[in-house]
Amino acid sequence: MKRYGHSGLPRRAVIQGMAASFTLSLMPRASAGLEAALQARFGDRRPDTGGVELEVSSLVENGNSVAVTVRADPSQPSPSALHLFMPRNPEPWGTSFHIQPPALAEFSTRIRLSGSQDLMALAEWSDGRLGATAVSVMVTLGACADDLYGEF
Amino acid sequence: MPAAGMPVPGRKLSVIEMKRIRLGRTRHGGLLLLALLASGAGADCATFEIVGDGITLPLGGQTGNPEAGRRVAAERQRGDCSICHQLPLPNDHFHGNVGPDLTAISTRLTPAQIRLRVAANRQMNPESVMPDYCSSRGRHEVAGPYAGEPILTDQEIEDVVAWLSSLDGSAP
Amino acid sequence: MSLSARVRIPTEARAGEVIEIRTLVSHPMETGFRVDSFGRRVPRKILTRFSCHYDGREIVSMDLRPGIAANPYVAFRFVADVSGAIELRWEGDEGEVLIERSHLEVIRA
Amino acid sequence: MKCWLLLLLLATCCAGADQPDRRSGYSLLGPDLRALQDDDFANPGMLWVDRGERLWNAASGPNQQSCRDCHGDPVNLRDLANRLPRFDATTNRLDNLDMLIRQCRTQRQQAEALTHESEDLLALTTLVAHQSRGLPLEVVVDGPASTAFEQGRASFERRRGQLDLSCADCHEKLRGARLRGETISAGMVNGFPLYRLTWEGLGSRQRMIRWCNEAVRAKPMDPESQRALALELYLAWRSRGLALEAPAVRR
Repeated sequence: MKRYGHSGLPRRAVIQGMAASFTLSLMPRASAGLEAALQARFGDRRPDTGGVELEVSSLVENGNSVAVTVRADPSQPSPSALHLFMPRNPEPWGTSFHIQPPALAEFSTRIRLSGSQDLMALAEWSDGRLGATAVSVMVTLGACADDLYGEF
Repeated sequence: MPAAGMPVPGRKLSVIEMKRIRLGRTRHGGLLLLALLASGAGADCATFEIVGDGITLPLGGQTGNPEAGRRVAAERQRGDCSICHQLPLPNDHFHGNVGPDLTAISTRLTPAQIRLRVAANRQMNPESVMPDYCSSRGRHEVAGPYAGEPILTDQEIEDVVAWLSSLDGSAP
Repeated sequence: MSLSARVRIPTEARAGEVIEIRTLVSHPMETGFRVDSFGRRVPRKILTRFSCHYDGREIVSMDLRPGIAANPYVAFRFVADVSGAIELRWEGDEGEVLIERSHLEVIRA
Repeated sequence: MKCWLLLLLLATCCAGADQPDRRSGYSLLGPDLRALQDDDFANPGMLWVDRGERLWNAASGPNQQSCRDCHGDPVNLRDLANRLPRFDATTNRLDNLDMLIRQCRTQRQQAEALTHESEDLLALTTLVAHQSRGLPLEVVVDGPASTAFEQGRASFERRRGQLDLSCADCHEKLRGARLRGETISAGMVNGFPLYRLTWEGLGSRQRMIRWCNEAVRAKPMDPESQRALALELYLAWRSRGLALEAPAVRR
């Protein structure tokens, strides 16, 4: 049987989300776009801190393709979905990953970032509870650049 | 190393010789230069005179506006100065280090010296990678929309000179 | 480039073993936010959904948005519990569908 | 954050310090993009290799011939891409990989021509170049190729475009310096065809030359002109000895 690497993603700086008493209003650079995107998906529900991990490089070379892994805290019951938001992108809602057993609450993908920002990952449990974490990412070259001459 | 066999305006002239040369907008005004350098024809910005290592008089008699200069310097399709230089443009996270740090340039250079370095840097140093922003002379294979056009207009250069002349290291 | 996928799916596993599926699919994921050299907005063209069926059950589905990089890469894991078909499916906003099928044989100790 | 930048810079400065003049662009990548290039599954350039394999086996033209019918396995063309462009004394001109494949397609298969930089052509060039992965670049620049080689060198050193910059200005004088956040490479071409994140796609050496020309606001070169191929020859010679990486990943 062939076994493959855990995620195939490189070793990289893993930054855990902020410590306790996390609230949206405390999020640096929380944008109106993010608020609207969260409202659209979760209504008035607001996340607690924790229950989800976001793994991403803290310094990104090119925002056109950024490796991320989102996973729920394995010590808790599995959530029904994991969500990823990029608050400063033209569209803050990045992706939602829906999970049914026997799938694990974990996925890896590559995303676009239009500039330096605080990424936000959420776990959503079937009882309606939400958990969140945020990670600050510095982007050397943003995605979505229109002007060729700015793309050196 | 300069690129071999590359015709660069002013290459064979000493700074002292250059002092006497006037660059002209018109072909008539530019005749002397053309004869000396055998460079191609092309539009140019206003007539200016290099005195010492500066250009004393504003190009085309324009008055520079520092605020407009800041915009020209920041705009990617115009000056795009921070691609090579450190500048007080806090909206751009990363600034290049190809050219000197300009955050306090006014403490080192006079407006006349800054003007020469923006407008006609290679008149002073042909091997520099910083092109002449006010000249289209001696250029090769320029893409259609830019053919015969200097990189910046007289007014834009004066605006940039005015802004750079205000930078003393105090701006964020 | 026409829609095609690279997938890495184990074909055998022990019961209870955690299996990883890795996928890469050719697609521009045109965001709809970009402007071409004539100043015209390039229309959005993206894959909108990725899913995995295992032994007839949809165990994973993912909403793909413009913030997913071109040529989308997705990897996820699940516990192998029964032998069965694995079907990976990508759906685009122009109605295009790409399906990759495989079979996982679960060996009981 | 500043610390990270410093570390990144230090890392890039130290990598390949034994050969400062000829350093693969790989040495300028951070850990994430190095890993992406090294991962033969996730490297997006491998999508083109896959597609190239399908095309390799596909019959076309009036005789329903495939590449495989003549060449067998793609691996039989190992040790080709690393030696291109090359001067053909019979036709008295330079050929690069794109042109050889295009000629094969129209003259031997008598099939519809593949257009320059089309996805199908890129797929085939990437497949063939991939076979030579790990082999050193080694082009012939003397004898009958010497005129073209000197033409390529002159082209490399000639300032062009409204911004009046030569290839040498940036990739020799300024290599290692930063344009905004981007470190200027040494202009090595051992990764091509490569997946460039800026393009979100694959490109040939000639596409990179075109991109650089646009960046200095210069007229594009006809990618099949002897002039463009002479420049490619010179670039390949500058990169001599570096291992071919196709499909590489670059920013």
